[in-house]
Amino acid sequence: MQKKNPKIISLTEAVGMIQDGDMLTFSGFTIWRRPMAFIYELVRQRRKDLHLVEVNGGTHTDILAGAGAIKIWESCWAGHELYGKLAGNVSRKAQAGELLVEDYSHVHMVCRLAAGAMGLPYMPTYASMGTDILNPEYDVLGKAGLRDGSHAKIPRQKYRMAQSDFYGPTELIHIPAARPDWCIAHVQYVGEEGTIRVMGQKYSDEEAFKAADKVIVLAESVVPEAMLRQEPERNLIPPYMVDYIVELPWGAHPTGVYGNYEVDGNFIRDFYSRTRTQEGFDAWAEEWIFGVKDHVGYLEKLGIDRLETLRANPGLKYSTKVVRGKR
Amino acid sequence: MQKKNPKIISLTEAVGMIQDGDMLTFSGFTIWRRPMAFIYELVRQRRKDLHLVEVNGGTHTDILAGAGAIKIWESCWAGHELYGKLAGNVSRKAQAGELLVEDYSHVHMVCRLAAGAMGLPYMPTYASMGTDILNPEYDVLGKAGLRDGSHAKIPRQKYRMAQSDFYGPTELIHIPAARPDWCIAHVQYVGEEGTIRVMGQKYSDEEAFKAADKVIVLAESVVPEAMLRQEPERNLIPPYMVDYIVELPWGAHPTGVYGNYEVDGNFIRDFYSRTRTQEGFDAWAEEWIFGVKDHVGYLEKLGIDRLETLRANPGLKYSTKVVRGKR
Amino acid sequence: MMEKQYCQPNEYKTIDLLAVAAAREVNNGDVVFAGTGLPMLAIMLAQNTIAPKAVCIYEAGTIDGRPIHLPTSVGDARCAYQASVSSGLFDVFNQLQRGEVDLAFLGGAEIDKYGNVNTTAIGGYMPQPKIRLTGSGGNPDINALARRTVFIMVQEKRRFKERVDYITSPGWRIPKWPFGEMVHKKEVYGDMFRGGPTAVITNMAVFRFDEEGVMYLDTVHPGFTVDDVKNNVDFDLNVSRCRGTTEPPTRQELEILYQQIDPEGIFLS
Amino acid sequence: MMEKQYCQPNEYKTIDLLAVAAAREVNNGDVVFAGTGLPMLAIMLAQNTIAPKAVCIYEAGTIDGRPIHLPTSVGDARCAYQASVSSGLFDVFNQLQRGEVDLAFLGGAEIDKYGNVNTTAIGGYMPQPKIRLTGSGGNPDINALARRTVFIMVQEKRRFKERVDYITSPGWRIPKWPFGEMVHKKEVYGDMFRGGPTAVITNMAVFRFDEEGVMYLDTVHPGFTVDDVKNNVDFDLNVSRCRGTTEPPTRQELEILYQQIDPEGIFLS
Repeated sequence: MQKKNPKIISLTEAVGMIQDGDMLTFSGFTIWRRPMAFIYELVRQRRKDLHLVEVNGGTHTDILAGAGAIKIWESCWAGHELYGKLAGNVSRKAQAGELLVEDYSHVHMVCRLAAGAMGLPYMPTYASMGTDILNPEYDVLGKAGLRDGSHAKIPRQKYRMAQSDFYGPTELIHIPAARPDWCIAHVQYVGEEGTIRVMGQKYSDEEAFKAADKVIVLAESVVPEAMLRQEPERNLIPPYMVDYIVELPWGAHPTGVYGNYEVDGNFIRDFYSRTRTQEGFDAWAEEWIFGVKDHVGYLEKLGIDRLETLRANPGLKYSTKVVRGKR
Repeated sequence: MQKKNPKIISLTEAVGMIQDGDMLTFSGFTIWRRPMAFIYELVRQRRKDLHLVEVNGGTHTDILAGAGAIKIWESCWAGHELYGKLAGNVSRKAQAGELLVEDYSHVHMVCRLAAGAMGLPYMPTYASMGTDILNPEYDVLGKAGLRDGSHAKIPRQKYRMAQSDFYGPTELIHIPAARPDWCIAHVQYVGEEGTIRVMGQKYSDEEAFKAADKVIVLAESVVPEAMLRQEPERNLIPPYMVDYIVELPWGAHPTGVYGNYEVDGNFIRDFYSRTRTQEGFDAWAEEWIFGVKDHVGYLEKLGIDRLETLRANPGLKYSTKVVRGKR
Repeated sequence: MMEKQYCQPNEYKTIDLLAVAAAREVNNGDVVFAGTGLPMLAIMLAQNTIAPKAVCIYEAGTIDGRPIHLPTSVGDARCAYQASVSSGLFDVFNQLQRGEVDLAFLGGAEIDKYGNVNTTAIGGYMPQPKIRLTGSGGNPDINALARRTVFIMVQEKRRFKERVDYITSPGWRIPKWPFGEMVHKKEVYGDMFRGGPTAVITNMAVFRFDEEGVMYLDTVHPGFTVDDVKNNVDFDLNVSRCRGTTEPPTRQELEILYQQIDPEGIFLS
Repeated sequence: MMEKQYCQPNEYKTIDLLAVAAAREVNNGDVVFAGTGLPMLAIMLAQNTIAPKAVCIYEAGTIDGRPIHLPTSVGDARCAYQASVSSGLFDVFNQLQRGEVDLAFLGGAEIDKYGNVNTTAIGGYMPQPKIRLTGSGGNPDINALARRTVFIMVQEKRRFKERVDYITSPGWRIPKWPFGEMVHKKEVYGDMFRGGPTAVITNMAVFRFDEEGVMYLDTVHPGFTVDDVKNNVDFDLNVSRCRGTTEPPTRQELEILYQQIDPEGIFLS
């Protein structure tokens, strides 16, 4: 689709483009390679009524939930892995009926974004049939009256049963596409013109990027385009699929970035334990979001020693300096 | 699926496992990275009644057609690019009614293999609607009585119309999966344990590999597994999806291999011009297939100078020594 | 900017004019699908002249390559040189379906007045054709789902037909299956309708399509007459909208084509 | 081969036994999906003992990694160390659907006698649950499409229920939608039926499933009685097929777990 090359802008400007009510998806997986600086700034700019459609959630989701920024969350999982066994803020808001949670499975969510990425209205799959995920009584957006076709981003059905007899009779399901307004991603490398390279696991980034109407990328490094183009088979996304670039080292902290830095487990554990109540969340946000001026302020508060401990060993792609266990 | 690591075997042994009537698909694209040595040996071993299901055809298809080895060809295109404007043998056999040609489009064929790779009975698509590809009167396998469900690899319908109203009413088609008995591939690198890395364009290799029941890989080089595993994000296929490996430098000649060698345009042009008749094909095959003992004999007949001229420049990934144009 | 210096008819070859006319169909910033041969010359010429921001996708899986040696096929290693992404067909065709492609250059053996194109078979299809051609490739997929397509063809009466022998690639009026009634493309594609053939460029003329999707004569190449064109079309061609003569190549365009894009003489021999 | 030296109950922790019992479910050559924590210990122990050819897939997208430092999540960079392929979820889940996965280790908050598992919500679901859990993740996808699954859980009466509050992951008898009648898994999955839960390993016992897909007691861990187990199950548990005591860990297994796999004490603190 005819586009200009992506613009390199500031984080404040990037977040400024998100409207209340927009549908968002993200790069990464649970507590890995999440666009955390963007999440903090969304809270700082007090964005609300967001509609998240993501393959899975993590610390970023829980922060947005705690801040009351999410209205609808369509996904399959939220937690902090080893550092908090569930997403306390998501749970609290869901239990209070302040957050609409539409449950799918991992495969369903990947299918939703893959279908969006492929320009299809749905993907077929056999995954997670015979579960309450498909219970018609548990169609949360349907029961909330949001499946009447008046919401451009909400499908009229949560899913559909389907049959095929190409190779004998079989029954499967169709999972509706998702086409988020925005994909907000954090990656290792973006070329000056916008080519994106992701190292290590790609999670469901390709589907997230390609499903979205517009893409904002935070990059550990903006590098010469020609360097990435020397090995084009290693790149994931061409410039015309990227709208805005923000160069932001450590922008995924406290989540981890393959080859760059480790998950900051202590940070997440502290977040989890302090934010089980709304008061706790508010105090935490006061300290770590509103209490710092910007991303640099946040990094200064973390301190150089903490960051250097998290920095990945260039051979192993993860840190060898972090104390992880108890022996 | 529980499997042993792939075995490294000889080309003769590898071809010996293919049965008359088997369904085959291949790596590559038109005249690039085709498993040509395997094709020659199929002809040498006089395999017949093959059922080809491939995203597109090329010189390899035309050789098999000329040798009378193909019974059914499901694809969308066959030719020799710049070196022969159509696949003369495919055309001759098709015109004589000696070859069943089931026409799909490029997207349809990719969908067929992608669905097979994903374990789905079909993929939805909007591609090539409103064409004679979908004309029910032109359902060649159907008209030949092969869609009665008694052929495990032939779907009961060529395609199906489908509707969706997830996001307003829309009409599309379902293209049936293909699950070939074999994928025969040629790649640059295979690790000793079977990990596969493809450099440059991957064409539709991933779908071809993953759709097939069994995989035979010809490799320019079998390399230390640890070398490939140093950068796992660059690899395409894990060992448990590979059954047999044949190390065979120049095994794709006269087709080209990114980073290794150029398409041998003169060779293909000569093939094309000499094989427009069956007699011509037979004479050509006598010279280049039956007249050489094996792959080494074939390379010796080509000669070192010819091969070295085709060898790729390591910086550019293609040869700078081949005379390509007329100025 | 240098003043345009137009060439005289004896100063260029037909293929030069075809490449130049095709290049002029590219808008700056277009994402363009191009096939082997003339389409490659056209997109590269456009990128070197009026559309420096145009992006070229080759269907074998390279995106925005910047070849320093002209590729001889879309699968050529040269297509990947300084490409943004080298992936495969599934990726680029999914992008096409998603709506990323603005323009495509395509070819064909036969075309009809609605822009339906045949690259599959001449002289019947079942039980077997008189002449089997290469087949569809990605032609119908791209023609179906790109916003605009431009066909580059040879002008012969037998190729410009009332009705093609086999509709490989969908024009503006196409069969709606299962019954095959001919309808406007919109009725088949519904919400996925994005456009269709916008120009046919031959060795004699440029054709376009009217509001009903019927082909009409737009411009005639220097050295040919409207009657020449009519005599090489097998259906009743609308010539009433003819705008005159096709703009010939400029010296600058030829220099770029011959010196920069195809100095080896692969297509421009 | 060294003679097995079994540990006494006071020589190992519960988590050690869980890891060892789970590892013993792996057949050599199995393609195994594993999640964070105990499943990682189990698959690595198996690879170091009875199943050196087992291949591990982590759902975040690494295939056959050979970590030299224990990953703390399936998205961890350590999972990719010397992996065969590092791709993403779409790839590995498509492989799962295609039938590449033999075995998976899964967990859950609640399980019922048919092996249905809940990881979503406790105490109702609509309009909102009393307790919202993490949600499904890939648990139901993997449980649906792998040949065999093994659940590792905490043994508590409130977790082993006649009927779970929400069926996140499909056991042997599951609702067939749109009406929700409970049927055998075969009736829902048809030709795609490949198997289901084959074992549940808890801190007290190992359970398996009979021909009807009903859970029964297979072995009781050293130090526990059949009654202990019955008292911690909220449905009428079949104990008639109990084979006796669970094989305890060997010294060799513990050495591998503590010295090779988790020397840092991440899970084995």
